[in-house]
Amino acid sequence: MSSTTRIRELAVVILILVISVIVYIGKIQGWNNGLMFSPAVSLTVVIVIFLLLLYILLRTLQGHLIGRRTVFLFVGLAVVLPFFMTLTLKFRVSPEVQQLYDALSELQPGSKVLVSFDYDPPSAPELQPMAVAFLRYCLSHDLKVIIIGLWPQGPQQANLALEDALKSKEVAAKKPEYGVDYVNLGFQVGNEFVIQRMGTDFKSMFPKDYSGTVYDDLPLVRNVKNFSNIDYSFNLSAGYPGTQEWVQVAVDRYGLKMGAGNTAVQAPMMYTYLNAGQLVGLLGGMNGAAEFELVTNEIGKGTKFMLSQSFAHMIVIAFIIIGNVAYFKSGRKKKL
Amino acid sequence: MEHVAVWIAAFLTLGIISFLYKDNPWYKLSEAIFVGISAGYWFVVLFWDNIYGKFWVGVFPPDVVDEAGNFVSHGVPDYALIVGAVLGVLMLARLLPGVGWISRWPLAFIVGCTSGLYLMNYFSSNIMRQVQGTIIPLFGIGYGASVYEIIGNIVIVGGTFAGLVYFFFSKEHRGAFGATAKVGIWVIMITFGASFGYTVMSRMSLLIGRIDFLFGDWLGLIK
Amino acid sequence: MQQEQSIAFKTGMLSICLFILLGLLYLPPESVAQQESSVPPGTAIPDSIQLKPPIHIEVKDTPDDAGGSVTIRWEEQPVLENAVIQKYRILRASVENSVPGEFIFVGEATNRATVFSDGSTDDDSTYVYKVEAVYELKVDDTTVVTTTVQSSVSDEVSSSAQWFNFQRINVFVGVVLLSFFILYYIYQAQSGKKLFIRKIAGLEAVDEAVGRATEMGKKIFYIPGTQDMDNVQTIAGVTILGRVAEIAAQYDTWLEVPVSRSLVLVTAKEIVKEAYSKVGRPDAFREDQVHYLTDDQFGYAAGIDGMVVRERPATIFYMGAFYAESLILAETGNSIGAIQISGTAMPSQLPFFVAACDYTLIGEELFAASAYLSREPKLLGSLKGQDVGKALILISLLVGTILETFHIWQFSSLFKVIGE
Amino acid sequence: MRREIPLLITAITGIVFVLQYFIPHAPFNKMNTWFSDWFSIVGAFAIWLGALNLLKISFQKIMDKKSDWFFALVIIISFFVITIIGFAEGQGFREPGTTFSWLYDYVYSPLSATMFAILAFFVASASYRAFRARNFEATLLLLSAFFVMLGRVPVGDIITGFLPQQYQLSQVASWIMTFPQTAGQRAIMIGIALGLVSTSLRIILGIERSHLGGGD
Repeated sequence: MSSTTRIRELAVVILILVISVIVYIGKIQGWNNGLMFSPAVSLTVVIVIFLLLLYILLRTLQGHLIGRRTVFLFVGLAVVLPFFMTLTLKFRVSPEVQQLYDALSELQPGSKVLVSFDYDPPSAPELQPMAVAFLRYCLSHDLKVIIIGLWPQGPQQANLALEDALKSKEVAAKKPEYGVDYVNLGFQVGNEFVIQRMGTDFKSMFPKDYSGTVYDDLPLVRNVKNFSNIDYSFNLSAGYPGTQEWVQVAVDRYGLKMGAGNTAVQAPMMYTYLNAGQLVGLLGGMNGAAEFELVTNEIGKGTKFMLSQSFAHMIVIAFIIIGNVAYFKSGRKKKL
Repeated sequence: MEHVAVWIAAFLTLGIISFLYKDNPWYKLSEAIFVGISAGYWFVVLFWDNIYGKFWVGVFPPDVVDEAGNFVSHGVPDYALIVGAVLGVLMLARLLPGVGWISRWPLAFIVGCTSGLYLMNYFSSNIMRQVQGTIIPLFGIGYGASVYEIIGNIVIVGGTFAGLVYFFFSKEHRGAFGATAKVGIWVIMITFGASFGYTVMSRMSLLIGRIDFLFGDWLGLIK
Repeated sequence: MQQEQSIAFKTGMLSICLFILLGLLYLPPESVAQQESSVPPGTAIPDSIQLKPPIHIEVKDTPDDAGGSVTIRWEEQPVLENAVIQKYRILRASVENSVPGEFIFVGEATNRATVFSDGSTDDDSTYVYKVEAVYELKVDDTTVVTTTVQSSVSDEVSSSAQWFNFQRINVFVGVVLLSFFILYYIYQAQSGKKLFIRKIAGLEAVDEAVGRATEMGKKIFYIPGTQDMDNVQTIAGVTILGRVAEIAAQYDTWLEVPVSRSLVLVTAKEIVKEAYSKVGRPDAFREDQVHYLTDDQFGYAAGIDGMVVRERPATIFYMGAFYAESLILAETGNSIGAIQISGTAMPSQLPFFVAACDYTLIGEELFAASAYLSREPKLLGSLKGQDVGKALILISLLVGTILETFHIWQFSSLFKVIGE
Repeated sequence: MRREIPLLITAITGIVFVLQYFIPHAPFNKMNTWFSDWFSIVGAFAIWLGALNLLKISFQKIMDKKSDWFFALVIIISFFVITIIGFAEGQGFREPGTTFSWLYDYVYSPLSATMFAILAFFVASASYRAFRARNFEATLLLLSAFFVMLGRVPVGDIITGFLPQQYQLSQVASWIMTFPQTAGQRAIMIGIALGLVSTSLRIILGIERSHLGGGD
């Protein structure tokens, strides 16, 4: 590598850091209150990106292929810029989200809902909005929430979600009480074995809750022996152990009624369980969260991020088209 | 401290992102920290949750106390857990020359457990229940299905059928059988497409989450 | 004969007596239904509201379980105009131990429920139950009072454990059938019968891929998934590793196996070592050929990424269980132009392997791969057995769909897994 | 003996897990509990092997002064930092406010989240370079991905806003997900399950034993 490139790269890194420091100081000092494009600027940005893509397409037609880094750059732009735009988009609720909502609204006040948090912070962007919306709905409709986690970090995520849910006006009006209206039983090791043993006895798996209170001292769960005392359950899952294990053990062995919120990666597989009636309702990825927010009338992060999501999808599709144009142009031979 | 924390997080985040440009020392540093920290993280978590929380507390249970902290009774130790610990220690025999073969015992135990569990779980949930779910009245119960549903039902039954035919290994894919297998791979390709679309969705959401951190929590540019 | 009758008579009389005795003990003299109300002083419950106790209380041992549980059922209550049922409370008394008439609260059910299972019984005791309906009464527009009505005492019941779960008899038959076919064909194959296995594209290419690495004088990477030995896909992965290692040893090509689980490390090392001895080159095996990176998914992916970019292997195999890291691995491998052969039974990761790798084993093909590569009778036989299972499923689908479409018989109930 | 005992252990544990599916009665319900506890404990011991291996390799790199020896040192240091802190802080190491949880929140969490997030870039680049309408199958894959990606975000319905509601992209995406996608997933799922069941059976019966090292 030539030394000039190295110097140039170093300069860019330093520049980025310097700008970051300035902006950060701005945040602390208070003169940086966030950035917001006016609708006109937003529209201009969209048009400029579109024109750039068109230019890339033209270049491709002339036989000049773009590299990975150009693709990376566009993905970055497509995700970052919409954060500052003032555009709102309408969307529709899909049947599986509606099914989850219907199942919830059929529950009588006082029904016990088991929520298993089986994810960690890396998947939080997708699952946290679901968790918040779901807890908010339960707590504001007198459904009793029992939280557990099969991932070590799950109960922590649950506490964060509870914090958010309790801030909502509807929930605050109900003044939910810990131990009576909701409990967090914490994490237990053992993956699907935990589910299996909960089928006979919850208490043996969760002798104490997250903060160390003994199981029998929690009025909500004192008389909850096993899955037969649960009216509905909801599993937030980012992998193994997750919805598949819950379906295999809790649903198919113990007849638990269950809905799921999954990362979009896992969601397609869950449609088979949905179709076979093993799952009642499914939220898939961030747009599942956004749809659930829509159907429960409470705007949250899911809805907020939908614009970036839309742009990102468009960019990916644009590059698939460009890639295929290049492929056909080159007589279907060239391997990029 | 809060400022240091958010800066460290941002520094490491950017370090990983810098790999997109090319492999570089910043990335290598972040990577090395990640490898070390993550190995150590699981090491600690498994120690406290499994070895201490499960084994130690199980064999030497604390006394049962009431809410005021008064002694109620001694905990009931579960000596069966010792077998688990013995198996675990045997696992470490791998480190000693000469007796390494003994670590096959715990391995055999683990493989046996999961084989037995998987056999039943997959048979009941992913075979029996799925077959049950696929056998449906094509025209609905009482012939009441709409055209949309009828087409959908036919696609589900036909698609599953053809897809399974593709996975036949002991028969050459020729003639009508081959044609069905061909339809099967088409259905599987549509599935992969949908799966791909969903994965794109998922990954973009995660990136959005990181951007929200960088421009929101760190730089405060997002309102 | 005579004697049997007399025993029956005696037992009958005895139980009637016992029953009467119990009735005297447990039925409070006032009435069958008691009204206990938490009415604030000064408000009277209007006479117009006639609250009815839950009726037809049925208790029985919860079937097909490990004991310790009793199921209580009751009939749905009629809807009243000014009274709404809030919930049901379930009360229990032990026949042997408790003070007569003392019922303890064991749990509650929501207002539309008609069943509750009490999972805290002792198999050695006998119990009786009462169901208490909790009503919310609307006295006038502003006052709402809560009152309860109890049912009569149920029959006696005790819980017990069963030796066979009859709800799962169909699963039992299914497992036995499938196992029989698999074992039968393994036996057939081992006794020398030739079994046909169709071509699997990805596996035809293994030799070629190893050969290319040899020509280029570069490494081969083998990634046996990111899951532990308890995952059957990992086992399939390390089985295939054995074959690949043999070929690599023959060609004298450097095979490197970075793993993310300690148990996989142990197993893979053994397998590679064994493969090298098998082809007569035990000296060529080096301990650090198989090495551990980290248990963490992305720590592992990052580590492999770095290795791939720096060492530029000619061929990369991915065989086993993968999650999100599949794409990072396959795309990085693709970018350095390595030949990539992948196989996984993770449906969500397959699209990326299909797109970014040269050959991909889809789902069940991964399990078939070890049979195909080794041509071992036991593996070929079980593959054939699986196919018979598949054939049965296909026939069931056809027959079942026809029967159900024309409402002849609900065939799918044969495959029902739990009683609902 | 070296081979027989492991095979026997596998067979017994496997058969117990199969039987406990059908037999709710003791001692089978209890065995299940034991085995699952032992399982977690063995797993926790096993990570010692991995950690020691990682340390050994990193030490070797430093000793041999390989080019990346500095980063190997970083691996060792970060491993020890988090481990020592984790052990020193006792059982409550995960509670908010501990140094361990600080490391988790500000070092481990951002690193793993970002590793996850850069997949977004790779997914785009993989789409650009690998998703080609090479043949009919690949074209089907592309089209289905196309409809699902557009139909699952608001943009899809905006583009097809001129069509009647039931033909708009969100509906098309829903249709693909509910019907052909489900059928394909199900076929794959049943196939995989058959493979798993037969592999498990072979393992339990000792027919498949390569996981114990070596062929036969």
